[in-house]
Amino acid sequence: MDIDALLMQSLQLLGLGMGAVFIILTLLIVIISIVSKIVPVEVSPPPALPTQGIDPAHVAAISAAVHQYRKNR
Amino acid sequence: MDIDALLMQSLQLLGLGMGAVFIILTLLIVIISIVSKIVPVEVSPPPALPTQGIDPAHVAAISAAVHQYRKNR
Amino acid sequence: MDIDALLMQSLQLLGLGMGAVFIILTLLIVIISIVSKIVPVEVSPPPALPTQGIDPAHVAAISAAVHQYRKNR
Amino acid sequence: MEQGLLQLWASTGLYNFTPGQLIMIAVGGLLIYLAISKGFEPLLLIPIGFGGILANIPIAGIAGPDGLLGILYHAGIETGVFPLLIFMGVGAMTDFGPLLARPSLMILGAAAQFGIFFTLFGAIAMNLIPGMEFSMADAAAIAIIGGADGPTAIYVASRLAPDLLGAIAVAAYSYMALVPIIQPPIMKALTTEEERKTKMTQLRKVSRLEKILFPLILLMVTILLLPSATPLVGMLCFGNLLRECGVVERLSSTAQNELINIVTIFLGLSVGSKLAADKFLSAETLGILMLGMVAFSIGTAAGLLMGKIMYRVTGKAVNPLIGAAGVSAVPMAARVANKVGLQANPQNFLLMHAMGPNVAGVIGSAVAAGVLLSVIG
Amino acid sequence: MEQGLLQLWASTGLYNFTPGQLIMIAVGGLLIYLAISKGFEPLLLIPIGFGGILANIPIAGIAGPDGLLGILYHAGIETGVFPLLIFMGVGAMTDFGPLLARPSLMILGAAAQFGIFFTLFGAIAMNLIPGMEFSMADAAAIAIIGGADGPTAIYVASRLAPDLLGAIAVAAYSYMALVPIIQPPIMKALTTEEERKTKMTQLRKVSRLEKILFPLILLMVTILLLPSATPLVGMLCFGNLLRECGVVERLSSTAQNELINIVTIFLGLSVGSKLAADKFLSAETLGILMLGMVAFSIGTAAGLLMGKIMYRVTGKAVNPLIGAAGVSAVPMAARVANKVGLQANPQNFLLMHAMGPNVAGVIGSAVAAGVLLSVIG
Amino acid sequence: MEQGLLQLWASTGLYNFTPGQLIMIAVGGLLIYLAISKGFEPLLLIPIGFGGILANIPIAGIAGPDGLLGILYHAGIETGVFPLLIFMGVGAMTDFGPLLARPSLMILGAAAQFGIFFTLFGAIAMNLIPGMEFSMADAAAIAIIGGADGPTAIYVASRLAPDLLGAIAVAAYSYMALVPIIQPPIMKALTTEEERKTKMTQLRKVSRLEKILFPLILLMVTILLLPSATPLVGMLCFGNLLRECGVVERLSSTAQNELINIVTIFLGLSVGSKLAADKFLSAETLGILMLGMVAFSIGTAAGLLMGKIMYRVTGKAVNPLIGAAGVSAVPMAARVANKVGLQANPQNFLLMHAMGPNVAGVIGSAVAAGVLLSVIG
Ligand code: NA
Ligand code: NA
Ligand code: NA
Repeated sequence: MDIDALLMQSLQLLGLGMGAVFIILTLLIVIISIVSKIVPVEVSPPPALPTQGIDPAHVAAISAAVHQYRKNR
Repeated sequence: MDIDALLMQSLQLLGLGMGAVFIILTLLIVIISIVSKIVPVEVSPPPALPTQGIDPAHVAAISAAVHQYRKNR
Repeated sequence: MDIDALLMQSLQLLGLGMGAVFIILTLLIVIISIVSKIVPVEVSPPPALPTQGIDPAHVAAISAAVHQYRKNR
Repeated sequence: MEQGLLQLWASTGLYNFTPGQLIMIAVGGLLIYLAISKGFEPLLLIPIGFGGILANIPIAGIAGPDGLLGILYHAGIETGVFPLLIFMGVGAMTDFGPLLARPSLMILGAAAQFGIFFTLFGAIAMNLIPGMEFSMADAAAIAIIGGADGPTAIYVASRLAPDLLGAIAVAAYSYMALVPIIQPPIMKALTTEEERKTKMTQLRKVSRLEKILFPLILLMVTILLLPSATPLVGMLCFGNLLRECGVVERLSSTAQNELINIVTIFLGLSVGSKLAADKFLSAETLGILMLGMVAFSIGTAAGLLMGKIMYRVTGKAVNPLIGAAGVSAVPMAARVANKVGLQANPQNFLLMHAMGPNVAGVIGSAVAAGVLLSVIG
Repeated sequence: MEQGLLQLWASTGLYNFTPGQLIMIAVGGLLIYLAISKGFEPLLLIPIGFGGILANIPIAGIAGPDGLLGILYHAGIETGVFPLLIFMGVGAMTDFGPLLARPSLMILGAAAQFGIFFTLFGAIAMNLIPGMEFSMADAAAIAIIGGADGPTAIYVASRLAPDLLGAIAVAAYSYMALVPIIQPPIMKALTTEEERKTKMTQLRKVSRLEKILFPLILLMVTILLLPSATPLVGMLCFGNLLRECGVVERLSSTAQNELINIVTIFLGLSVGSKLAADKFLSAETLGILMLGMVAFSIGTAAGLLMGKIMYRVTGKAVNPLIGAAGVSAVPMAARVANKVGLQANPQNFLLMHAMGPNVAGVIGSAVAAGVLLSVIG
Repeated sequence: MEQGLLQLWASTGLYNFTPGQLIMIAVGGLLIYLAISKGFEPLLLIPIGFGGILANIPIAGIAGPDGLLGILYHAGIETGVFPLLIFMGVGAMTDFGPLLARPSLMILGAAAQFGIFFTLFGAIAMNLIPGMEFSMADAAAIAIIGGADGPTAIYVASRLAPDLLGAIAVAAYSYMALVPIIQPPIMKALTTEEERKTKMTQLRKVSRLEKILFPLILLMVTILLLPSATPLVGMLCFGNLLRECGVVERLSSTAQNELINIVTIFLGLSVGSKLAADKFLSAETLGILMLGMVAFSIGTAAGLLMGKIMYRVTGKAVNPLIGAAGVSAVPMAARVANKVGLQANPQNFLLMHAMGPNVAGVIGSAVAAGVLLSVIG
């Protein structure tokens, strides 16, 4: 294939490719926007506890340690 | 193979299969029962410590914290 | 191949192999020794904290527990 | 330019879809929906459903010999590697303690396999219906659904009837998910209130040595009597030995976590690749779904009846409900037995008692698979 | 004995090296150096660089058909399995929440793909330079570097121009690492101070159901319009569904940790096996490096210009800087947008706003890859 | 019916067993017993032993070309992939710090390789015994047992003498497990009480940069002098670079955990598939077991003698006991050196000092493997 034909084909691909990308993403925008209106709003979960992130076992151990200490006094 | 022969063969398979399943599982029951009598009963491990399941490092840290506190008083 | 030739070849391999092992490891010793002199000595990191190896969250929890205890007295 | 647009249009899915593909994509979506919303065996049905969607995309050829799903299928299902590795993981995750504590209950796991062989007969009988055509190999692959054990079903189907694999796997996992709906009516119909109230004595403690010896004993018995079952039983035993021996913790952990997870993803996608329209949308699939249901029900009933026999023989020491757990579907069927037991008597905790027949059912259906592969395969 | 020593000498690397191999080993070392010292995408460039060294060892044949790298390449790159599994992992690691919160910004991720197609044209034009020779397939494989997405680039290159794979992968990951250097000047040149100061309103909370539906919707749209993009998009969606559905936590975790790590090691080494002197040390590689830079720059510029359009259309509700994040290079490009925004206005946190176009860019380049594979492949 | 029962009986293991298979199943059981009860390298010997059992089941064909073990063997051992991945994991798990702190001790790891080459000579000499027949390739594969390094032995045996692989792997891992029994008498016989009491000065701190450079230096030296060792050494270095570079923590962690665990399971089972009766139950296996013992002992002795030389040359700055650790068998041999040292002097902690020669021994035997593969392979 000579260079002119190749250049022409690559120009076509440019149009085709950007067209496909824009069509697909625009379609997605439309669908997502519609879906977001249909989907019911989530009830937010209860507020996180202050001990979150610490293993309950550790909390228990600490409580036990402190409790033990109190008793031993 | 005509349908009658197939039906006959599947009946045979029914007998064969259930036979094999029962023989093997029954043999297992017998062997396991014998083994359970031969195998020495395990000496039960010492009663679980209250700190079981908590990393020794944490216990150490807690002890240290409490100890430190005592000293500082 | 007759046994004598095999024995001779294995003797050669002994020399060749031990030679290769010693040459390569000796060369490594030389290069590593040189490199260790070129490479700048690392500034040693600050001394390890006594709580090293314990998750900060646990330390926080312990501190909080002890603090809480102090306050509650 | 116009020609270019035509060519473009000709390369869209819209242009190339066949109705069958659209239906199969909907089926894939349905499986995903059931898995997420209803909790139907999501670990398998999400990959299978998604694989089913991917397999029915026109042009892309994802399930073809050069597509990802085709490659995975060829490497892992055709060879049997994936189900065997899953079985190793199952072994590493299974505690045979309850079974060892009271080995006689294993007989319940044997009885429930009647569902498999009865269904085999039923599948052959279905040939009398015009339009249905099941060979002996097809019938055996379908019957194994009654084993209520996913990897066993996939392994047998991949060996005996690869074309039916998609439908068989979907039926097997769907019915396992449906155990809490399928089993209770049968359990209530076949047992009396008094039987269901039966309490069982606490299980004895099983020593570590017994647990280590069990996979080896199981393997030896299988080797001696039914070598054709040893690929399945062997990997189950290997996984369980890794678990119980206590000296290869890291291998055991990998077998029951990362490795089984990776293989589950691959296996699910591969099985999904068999949800092709031309194979799935046929009268045979309807037959498979029907026979699968029969297999589950008959297996449950057989387990229950054997439970009733044990109830009498042992002088009411065995609650017949735990017989239903003999079909396997671990641990769902054991939980169902526990739940129905609690309904009859709120103090009646059958879970651990049902786990014995439950895991015995896994062994039982692997043995049944061995018989089928040996005679037909 | 003398002959033996000669034979030994003839089996050393010293005797057998070609200059090209020495240079390539240096190139491998350079990649490793950049990865460790400068933080250039170390997860990929360390395995690629090391693979490049191993591939250029004389005699050993590690990249040959019987060597480890050759075997891995054959099993995972030629088949496309490795990049697709990586894409699944990327899907499992990606939170599409920001994109769903404001879907219109996705258009920025579309615009930035202009870099790909402009570069395709540029690569073909390069044939006018004597010594350069790029076929249409070569040009497409090079252009995809502009997608700023590693697995996509590797997947396309392995299909269209395997000989250029090494150079393309190196260019793609290097430029991704260079995003913080390449993008800011372009961003500052194309936007005004006032534009850069633009604050954006906080994103709305996205519900769990929307997140579950998104991968399915994306897959459906791709199936309908561009089936040839579905291997890539499909695995991305599958991974994301595992993440968001909430019922297969263990599969999701494996997909985004152990499995992607294992595949990353294998993929990197395999790609490195394509750093053979005769393929890499050529004028083409220089062309690839140049074109890759062009692709990144044009893509960034196109995203920014579309950002400026949105800035006007929305009445200054969109900061044009986030358009630059549309090239993907997740999450680096989004961070760069955030940083440049902060320089203009210390109260201006664009990170989450930029994540939307950023992940849209991943989808955009997978779509672009689908077009290239469909028309040329 | 009668015929059916006969056919059934003919498909049992009982009917089909050959005596050799029974013996090999007992051997597999023995390996598992030693692994669990005596702690003999359980990570390898449990999978190998179990694989050996599975391989000797009549009819099932698990080690055949279509069986699981045969497939794994073909994919991972024949290609060399499994041992090389294990070596990568070993690299990721190895801290070369002690070696770098005092590089001169590496010479001890060189000396201990004498065990390999002496055994090669011994194996060839064994041909003088009627009934023994070892080719040069066989002899080399056997000799590498003296390297006291599992993956190296498996890699070399799979290349030079696949038929002997089972026996060689079993011997290698068994003797590694027996190091605490084999080495101490030799250590005590060859050293004086005074020598054993020698304390060594504390090791200097090694900088991070030295640790990063080491795998690259090692690889370069190997490339220049012995390219045929680079598959093994290269993967060791790659794993170690992942570990030390500090920027790919997740790859390093996967290489030394999940990936090596998965490959260990597969490798063990595959090696076990070579425990077929006809290959294992032969005079050759006895010869291999004997020669392996010789190799370990001579290697230990050579390391010790070199240790004594260093003791003198350095003016008693080196305890000769650490020479025994030069055989590798990481970290067992180093622990044994430490223990024997403590017996002579309770204040004498040799562990870290012995780790240098210990890991040098890994490099040394990989180099020796390279020589063997280059000259014979
Ligand atoms: Na079952
Ligand atoms: Na992109
Ligand atoms: Na060694």
